[in-house]
Amino acid sequence: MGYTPHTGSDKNRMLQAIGVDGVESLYGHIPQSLRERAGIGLPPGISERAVKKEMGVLAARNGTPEDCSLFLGGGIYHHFIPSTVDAIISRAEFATSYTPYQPEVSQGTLQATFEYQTLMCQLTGMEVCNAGLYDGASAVAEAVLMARRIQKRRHRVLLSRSLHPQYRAVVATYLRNMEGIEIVEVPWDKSGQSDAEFVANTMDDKTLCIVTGYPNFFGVIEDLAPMRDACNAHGALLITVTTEALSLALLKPPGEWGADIAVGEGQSLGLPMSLGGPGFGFFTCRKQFVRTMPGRLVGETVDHEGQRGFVLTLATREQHIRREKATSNICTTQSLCTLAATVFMASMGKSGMRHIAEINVARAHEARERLLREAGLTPVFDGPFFNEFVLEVKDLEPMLGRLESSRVVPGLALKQWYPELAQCLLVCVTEMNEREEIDQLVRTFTGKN
Amino acid sequence: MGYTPHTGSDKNRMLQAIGVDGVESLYGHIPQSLRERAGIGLPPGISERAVKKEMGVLAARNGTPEDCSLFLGGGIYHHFIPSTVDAIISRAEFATSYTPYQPEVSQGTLQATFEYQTLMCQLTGMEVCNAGLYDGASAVAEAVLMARRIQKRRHRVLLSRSLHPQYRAVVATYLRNMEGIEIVEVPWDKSGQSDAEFVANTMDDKTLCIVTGYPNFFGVIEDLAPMRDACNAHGALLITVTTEALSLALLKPPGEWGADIAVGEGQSLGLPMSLGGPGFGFFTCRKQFVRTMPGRLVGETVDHEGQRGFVLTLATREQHIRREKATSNICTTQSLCTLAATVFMASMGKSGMRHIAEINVARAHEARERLLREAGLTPVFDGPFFNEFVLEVKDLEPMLGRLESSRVVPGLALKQWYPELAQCLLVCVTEMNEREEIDQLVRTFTGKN
Amino acid sequence: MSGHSPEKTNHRAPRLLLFERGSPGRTAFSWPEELPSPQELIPSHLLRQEITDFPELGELEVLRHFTNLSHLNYSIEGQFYPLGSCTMKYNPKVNEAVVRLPGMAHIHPLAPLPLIQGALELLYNLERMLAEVCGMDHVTLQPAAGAQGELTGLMLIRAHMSAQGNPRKKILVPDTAHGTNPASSTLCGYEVTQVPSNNRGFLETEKVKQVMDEDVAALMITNPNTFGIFEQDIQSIAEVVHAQDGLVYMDGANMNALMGIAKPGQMGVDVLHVNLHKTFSTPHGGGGPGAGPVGVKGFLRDYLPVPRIQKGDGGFELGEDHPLSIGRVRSFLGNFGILARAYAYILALGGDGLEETSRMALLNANYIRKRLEPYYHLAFSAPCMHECVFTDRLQQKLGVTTMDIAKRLLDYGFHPPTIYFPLVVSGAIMIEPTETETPEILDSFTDAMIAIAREAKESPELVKTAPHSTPVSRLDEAGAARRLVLRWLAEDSVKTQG
Amino acid sequence: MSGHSPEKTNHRAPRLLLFERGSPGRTAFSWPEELPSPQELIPSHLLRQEITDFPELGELEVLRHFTNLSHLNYSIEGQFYPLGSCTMKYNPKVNEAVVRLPGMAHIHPLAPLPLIQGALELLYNLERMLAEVCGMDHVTLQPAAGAQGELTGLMLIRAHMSAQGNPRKKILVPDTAHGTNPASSTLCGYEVTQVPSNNRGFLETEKVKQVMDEDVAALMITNPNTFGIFEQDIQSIAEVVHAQDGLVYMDGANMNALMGIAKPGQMGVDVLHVNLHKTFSTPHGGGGPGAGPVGVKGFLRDYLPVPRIQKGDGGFELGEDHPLSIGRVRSFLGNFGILARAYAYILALGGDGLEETSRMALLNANYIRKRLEPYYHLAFSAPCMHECVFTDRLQQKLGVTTMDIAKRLLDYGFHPPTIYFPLVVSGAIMIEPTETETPEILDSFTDAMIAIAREAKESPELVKTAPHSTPVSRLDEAGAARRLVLRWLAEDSVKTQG
Ligand SMILES: Cc1ncc(COP(=O)(O)O)c(C=O)c1O
Ligand SMILES: Cc1ncc(COP(=O)(O)O)c(C=O)c1O
Repeated sequence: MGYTPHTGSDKNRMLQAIGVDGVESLYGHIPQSLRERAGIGLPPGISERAVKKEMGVLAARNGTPEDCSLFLGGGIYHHFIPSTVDAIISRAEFATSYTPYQPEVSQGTLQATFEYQTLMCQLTGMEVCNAGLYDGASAVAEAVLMARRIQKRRHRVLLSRSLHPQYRAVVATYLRNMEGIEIVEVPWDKSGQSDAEFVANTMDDKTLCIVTGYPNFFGVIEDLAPMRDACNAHGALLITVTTEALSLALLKPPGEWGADIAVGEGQSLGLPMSLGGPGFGFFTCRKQFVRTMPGRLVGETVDHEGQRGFVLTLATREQHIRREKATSNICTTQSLCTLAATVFMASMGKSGMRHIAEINVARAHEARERLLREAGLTPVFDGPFFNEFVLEVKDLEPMLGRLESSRVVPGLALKQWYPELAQCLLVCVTEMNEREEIDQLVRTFTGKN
Repeated sequence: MGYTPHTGSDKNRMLQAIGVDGVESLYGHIPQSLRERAGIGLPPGISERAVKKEMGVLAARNGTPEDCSLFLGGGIYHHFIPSTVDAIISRAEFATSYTPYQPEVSQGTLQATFEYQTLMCQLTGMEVCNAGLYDGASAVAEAVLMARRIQKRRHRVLLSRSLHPQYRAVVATYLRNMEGIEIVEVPWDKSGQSDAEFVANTMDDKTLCIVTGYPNFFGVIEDLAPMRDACNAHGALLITVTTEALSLALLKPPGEWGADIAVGEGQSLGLPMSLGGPGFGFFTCRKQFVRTMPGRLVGETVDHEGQRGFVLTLATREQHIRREKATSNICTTQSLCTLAATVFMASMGKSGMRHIAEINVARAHEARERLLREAGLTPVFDGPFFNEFVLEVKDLEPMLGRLESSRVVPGLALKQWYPELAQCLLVCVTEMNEREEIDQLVRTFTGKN
Repeated sequence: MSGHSPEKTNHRAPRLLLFERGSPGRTAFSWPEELPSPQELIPSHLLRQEITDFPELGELEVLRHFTNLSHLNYSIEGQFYPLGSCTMKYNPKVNEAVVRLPGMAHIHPLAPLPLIQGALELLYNLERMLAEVCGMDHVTLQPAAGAQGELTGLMLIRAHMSAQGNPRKKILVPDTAHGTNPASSTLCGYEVTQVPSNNRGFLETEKVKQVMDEDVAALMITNPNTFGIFEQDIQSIAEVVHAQDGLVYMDGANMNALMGIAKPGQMGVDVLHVNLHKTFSTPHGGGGPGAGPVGVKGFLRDYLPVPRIQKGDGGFELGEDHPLSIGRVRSFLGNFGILARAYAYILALGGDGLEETSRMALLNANYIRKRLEPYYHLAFSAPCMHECVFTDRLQQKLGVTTMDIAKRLLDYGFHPPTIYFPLVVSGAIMIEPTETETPEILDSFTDAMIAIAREAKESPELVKTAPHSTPVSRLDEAGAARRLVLRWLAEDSVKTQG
Repeated sequence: MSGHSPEKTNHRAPRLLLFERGSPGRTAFSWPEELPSPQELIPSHLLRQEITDFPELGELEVLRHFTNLSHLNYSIEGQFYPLGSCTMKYNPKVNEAVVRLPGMAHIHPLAPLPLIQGALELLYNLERMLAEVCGMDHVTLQPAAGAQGELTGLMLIRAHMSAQGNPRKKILVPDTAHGTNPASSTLCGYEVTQVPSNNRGFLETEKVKQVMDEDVAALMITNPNTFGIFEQDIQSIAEVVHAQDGLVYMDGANMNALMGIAKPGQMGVDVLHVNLHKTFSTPHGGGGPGAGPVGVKGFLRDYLPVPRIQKGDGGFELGEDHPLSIGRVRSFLGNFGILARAYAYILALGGDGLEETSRMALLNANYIRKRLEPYYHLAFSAPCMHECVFTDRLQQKLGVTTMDIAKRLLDYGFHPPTIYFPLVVSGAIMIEPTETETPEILDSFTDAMIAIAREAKESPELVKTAPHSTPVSRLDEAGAARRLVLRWLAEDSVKTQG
């Protein structure tokens, strides 16, 4: 393949116009020592057909929900995506446009982003939302950094240990180079929620924020009241992190709990799993913090004729204007993914969002019930949950080993992140796991137990 | 699913405006006896997800070139389709627009169709091309009917027996109700071409046309000179029929042979096999016949400001104006398919079209050579061919029976259409049959012979 | 768009044809493979030279060309398309997705039966579904569009008549019929006798009685007819026809009005076709592909085209052995890709959903009818089904015609209704909203129509010179037919230099 | 578009927001399933009420809404996009097709390794390919965009420095750098020292020498820099930095100029990132998703983010056990869908194709540079690589600014170049055509630029009031920042009645 349109005579004409006699002359000023060693040791190009074939071969080596029964969540979820989503995001006018710096010819992206901001505010119950960040994990890191900007003199961060382990890892990476920040992990209680007593006891005036999953990594729905109280008592900020954004269609939204910043991963809202990316990080907060927010913001305005229009706004926070003083280094983010979420939410609508969330709750609860009752597995937490739950399984590891070739993946082994939960499995059940799959899941364990 | 947007209160508001109290009142004038038995005995609607699943289940019961080695042609070919094609034809602006009766808001379809007409003229070497017909088979029928309109007093049609059997069947169906038309089949000679002597002897002043495949159903490239001569001698029209349109990128085009009408199937030009439809019939002829042509035509014109524009033209031939006197009954045809072909040809371009045709020739010849040499199969015809050829295979039927579960389909058994070729197989090799597949094909026979 | 004068804006590149773009030797295609020269394999007198003037473009050039062309089109996914008789409803996206599955798109019609069982099952089921919706006994899916369905249906009738000893000579066609009806009749070797509708917009039994005789093979009736009116006499008309051993063909293009409301099979209809690209939501594609399945009563079964899709012991089969069959009307098995979309549509909606579809189609049409009645002359006062027909009688007095109204609608961002059809209504404006439109859209469309009615009074010139805001202004159609430029030729080219 | 005055055309519906469409209770979604009430399963104090004001639309409404929005966008598949520093090249369609294969799109990152071997192989190969193109030893694909790549790279440097005993304090950043460079430096806990380029458009060794000291962790250099000029002193600059045990970070956003022409790894670069959404053709998506892989020299390997993709005996593995690693910068394995597109791109082009890519990028930029030089002030006379920078110096004298020129270009159907960047050039106009554009396009673009230069002399008002032909005219950006309406609220709505 080649994507350069130049014919031999095109090249000649252009070289002549430029006044040089070969393309090489255009970079003759680059040191010869570099030029002569620049050859790329890769095979020659191949046809479009061969590209398709090669990619097909790789794709065939991966397992998908079409040929496997997956009960995997843990931050990436297999959800229904209406056909409208891909129809819109694959439109070249959206997919191949640049960041909307020229608003006159970018109203499509700008209006859709404004709608995205609104939808996420509605979903989270928060006041403002930015145009999106890379992923849920970096959104948490940005949230903590923002909390720090707001409360410069504080340095402790209370981080729920039940927050997604990879998110905690990213936060640690981002904060490592910030001087003086201390991270304190909040343990869980037997319900699987963050330990309220620990929070109450640990929170102090040095604490800049508390960060909790909502639902947390174990699928457990946190009761945010104790954390909000503790924050109020000490002036710290409450940051919620939602990896399963669909849950917010049913759960009391962070804004109603009084969250100061609510972030999370948006993949559930219309993006395929795609090995974990691209999705997007959503970032919402109280309006009073808007000037310290990271990322882009779209605002409504009017044109010279008074017509409604949209523009990127508050750019003075951003790197291209403020450089080393910017609120974040973010530039390109995940615009097409937030568009997907916008189309998704518009397609599901008010009742659809809730209905699909309810299906998740119903199926997950039914599956858990059956696994306890029929397969005799042991519950680990007794707190309320959305579509994921943790069970203890005797001889988990050998069992998973046996299943490796069976194309049934009953859940996520927690040992890698939580040695204390070595025999535990995080099981996720969504609307895409049909009844027969759940039967199969149960059989997987009854056959063994 | 439901695609009606009406809410309960929408309905009430509308009913109120209309002044009736229920939707039923709108059809209360239909006899009760009809209304009460109109219930549709079909299952209730299902979700989008369930539709996808159900269709996926059916799709999985079909064999595709991804999981089978197919050496099948016979009028439908598995060819490479550049990704540009689906990208364009799935654009809603093309896919969901109506027939371009309002040219001011249909310039996209109109210009593309004008381009299609031009491309097909270039490919066939003919002077004019219509906007497309249903398929190759009905295009032949329309061609014969047009020849009849041109030569009202003649009644014999010479039809090559090596023309696609289904096309001959459709012609027979269309002509059956035309009074006095007589079809004479032209046999083939040992080269697999139409028997020139038979043609010379049979052609007479009652003959309105001769219809031949080019290449014919056996893949053999007809030498059209004898037929042209015979036509000239008796004033009959030469009609060529191409089922493998890609071959025209390499073969001397019908126009150069002096064809009067050249028709065929366009599926090869950018359409998936799709169980044989939708593709499209192309229809080209000499300009002098344009007013007797069936189907739509797009012409270039100007608007009130002198800007170039395109419109449907010569509509006075068509059913919506001429009704029972129209040149054809055709209305909706295969517009999106001709668009696909237009994008295909534009993407392949002058050199690409030829190159891909050459790959077909090379692979087919190599495969035939190997089947003769390595597998000892017997050639049936010695005429030149494009990408299909006929071989005789001992014990063909039991062999095909054995292969049924092997996912190798070595070709098409000719017995169903040609009892005289009961042991013969029509093998098609395109650019999509990779070397390994051809190896497999050869092994299929060497393992047996 | 903000307002602007031409001198400020007319700087965009002129619209070029494919052939006026690109550069000699350029190509979007590359497939590295060493090949023997074709001359070694095929005698050179059978080979061609290069294809003169064929496009030579890069991949991005190709895409841009067609993407920009697409922007010149009106489409259902962009706007409301109130074309009467065309049923321009929403074409569900999920259908587009599922027909692109490899197991739908990449299957060969001549593959051994075990490799196409899924496809045959789909077709088999679809036949049953359509038969159920229409109240017919059997269905063939072979016809590629409505007109081919008509032809097929008439051939079935002819075959039946011939088997009775006489194919007969005539088809009765009401004056409201679509042009394809008489055209198909001719193509099937019949003469057409036109039957007038009455001034209330439907066909009276009496009128049929007057022309029905033993030369008449069939009556071809559209129901609801193209006025959008239900043929209320249809049952007694059918009796009249049947009494003389004639058959009743129903053009089911307007089936969108009837699903779950009345079944043609119960009205005395012997043969009908439906247009899947209308009622069953497959996209119109700028003029196809569509599909025109034909349904028949049991006594016509043996004449149906071959192959027939049959359920055998080992799975689905293609039955060729039907000696009375009219034969094939199309190659292979019809427009499978379209049939599969229709199947997905019916699956999604189910029986209840189809009924709701027709009900809402009626509701929308009647709402428009009511809103426009004070401003435009209604051709008939009879209740309408899925569409309604107005005329320009009121506006004609002001010098404004249906054509002007149609073009002016474009300025309001709306595609015009079907105009000047049915032919029997002078200056017809035929509006079919379909069920997939919201009342809000109907309101804005009717608001625009009402505004135009006002403009016709207050500033008729504005209407008569419309459209003012389309990519091109009114086109010289007469000139097109006179000059007859049907293809690009290098010598006419405006190709840019370079 | 034909010319027309506003009164004739301004009849189209106003642009509504999602929230201003639809009707209470309407829905595009249906999934018939009987469910227990959630209250039975989850305590009600954890449940919400309905989502106030959330959209309630039909499926066609949703599609129309976004389809029509899309028409308000400029895009690479519609037109030429000469944005400097953005590398808006063609995004191949085949890449879009292959990433939608179920085995690419529907795979779970936490699935057992046997179920993601194809994906891991792809990533493993892609790392090797990018390393080869850039002359680096190892690559991580985790960063989600260029800026995250920068941060990752700086963290690697910091980790290395810390391991040597001192993280150091400063990053040297040339004044031509993209804003993300200093911003990332801060985020990594460093201070930024800006280093001026010389008046020939590049960084001199001498200048670096003056500021290089043992507090400097690294120099962050962009090559070619944002003037489109190759940093000719880079090797000696690297020596200066290395001499003080500092490291050299290269911002590889402009790698499109260098493939097969010069390898950063041979210039003394220790760490670099590349933007797959620029050089490697993944679509920009209106602002992402992209990917910003980071390449390093061998001595930095141990610091790379975990997990590392490794080849083990049983297949590909995810290595977590790297104690010196900086950890994770992103969840899971990066923007896989983007990485897969870039992989397909590299496969298609191969080594030779990548080299030709850069060569043609240079040819196109130099051609534009040459054609515009007589009409616009060229910021630097040094030879340019893949982009060139002009200024508005000549037009300023006529009262016409870069902003005016940019907006006027819109009237000619062209997206403006990047403007007012690099910041150090007053009124910068930065043009990057990329290699996928034809000379014909470059001609029409430069013709437009030349015409505007003429207009600036002859009718400056026309230029200063542009654009005149866009969906909206110049927008009140100051007002937007003042009023700060960042979301729709019911009380501000212009919702149509009904
Ligand atoms: C009433 C009626 N009959 C027949 C037809 C012909 O159908 P098709 O265009 O599918 O051939 C149409 C379509 O326009 C129609 O409206
Ligand atoms: C030179 C340069 N560096 C860095 C970046 C930042 O890359 P990204 O937008 O992918 O974060 C850009 C992109 O605009 C750039 O042009």
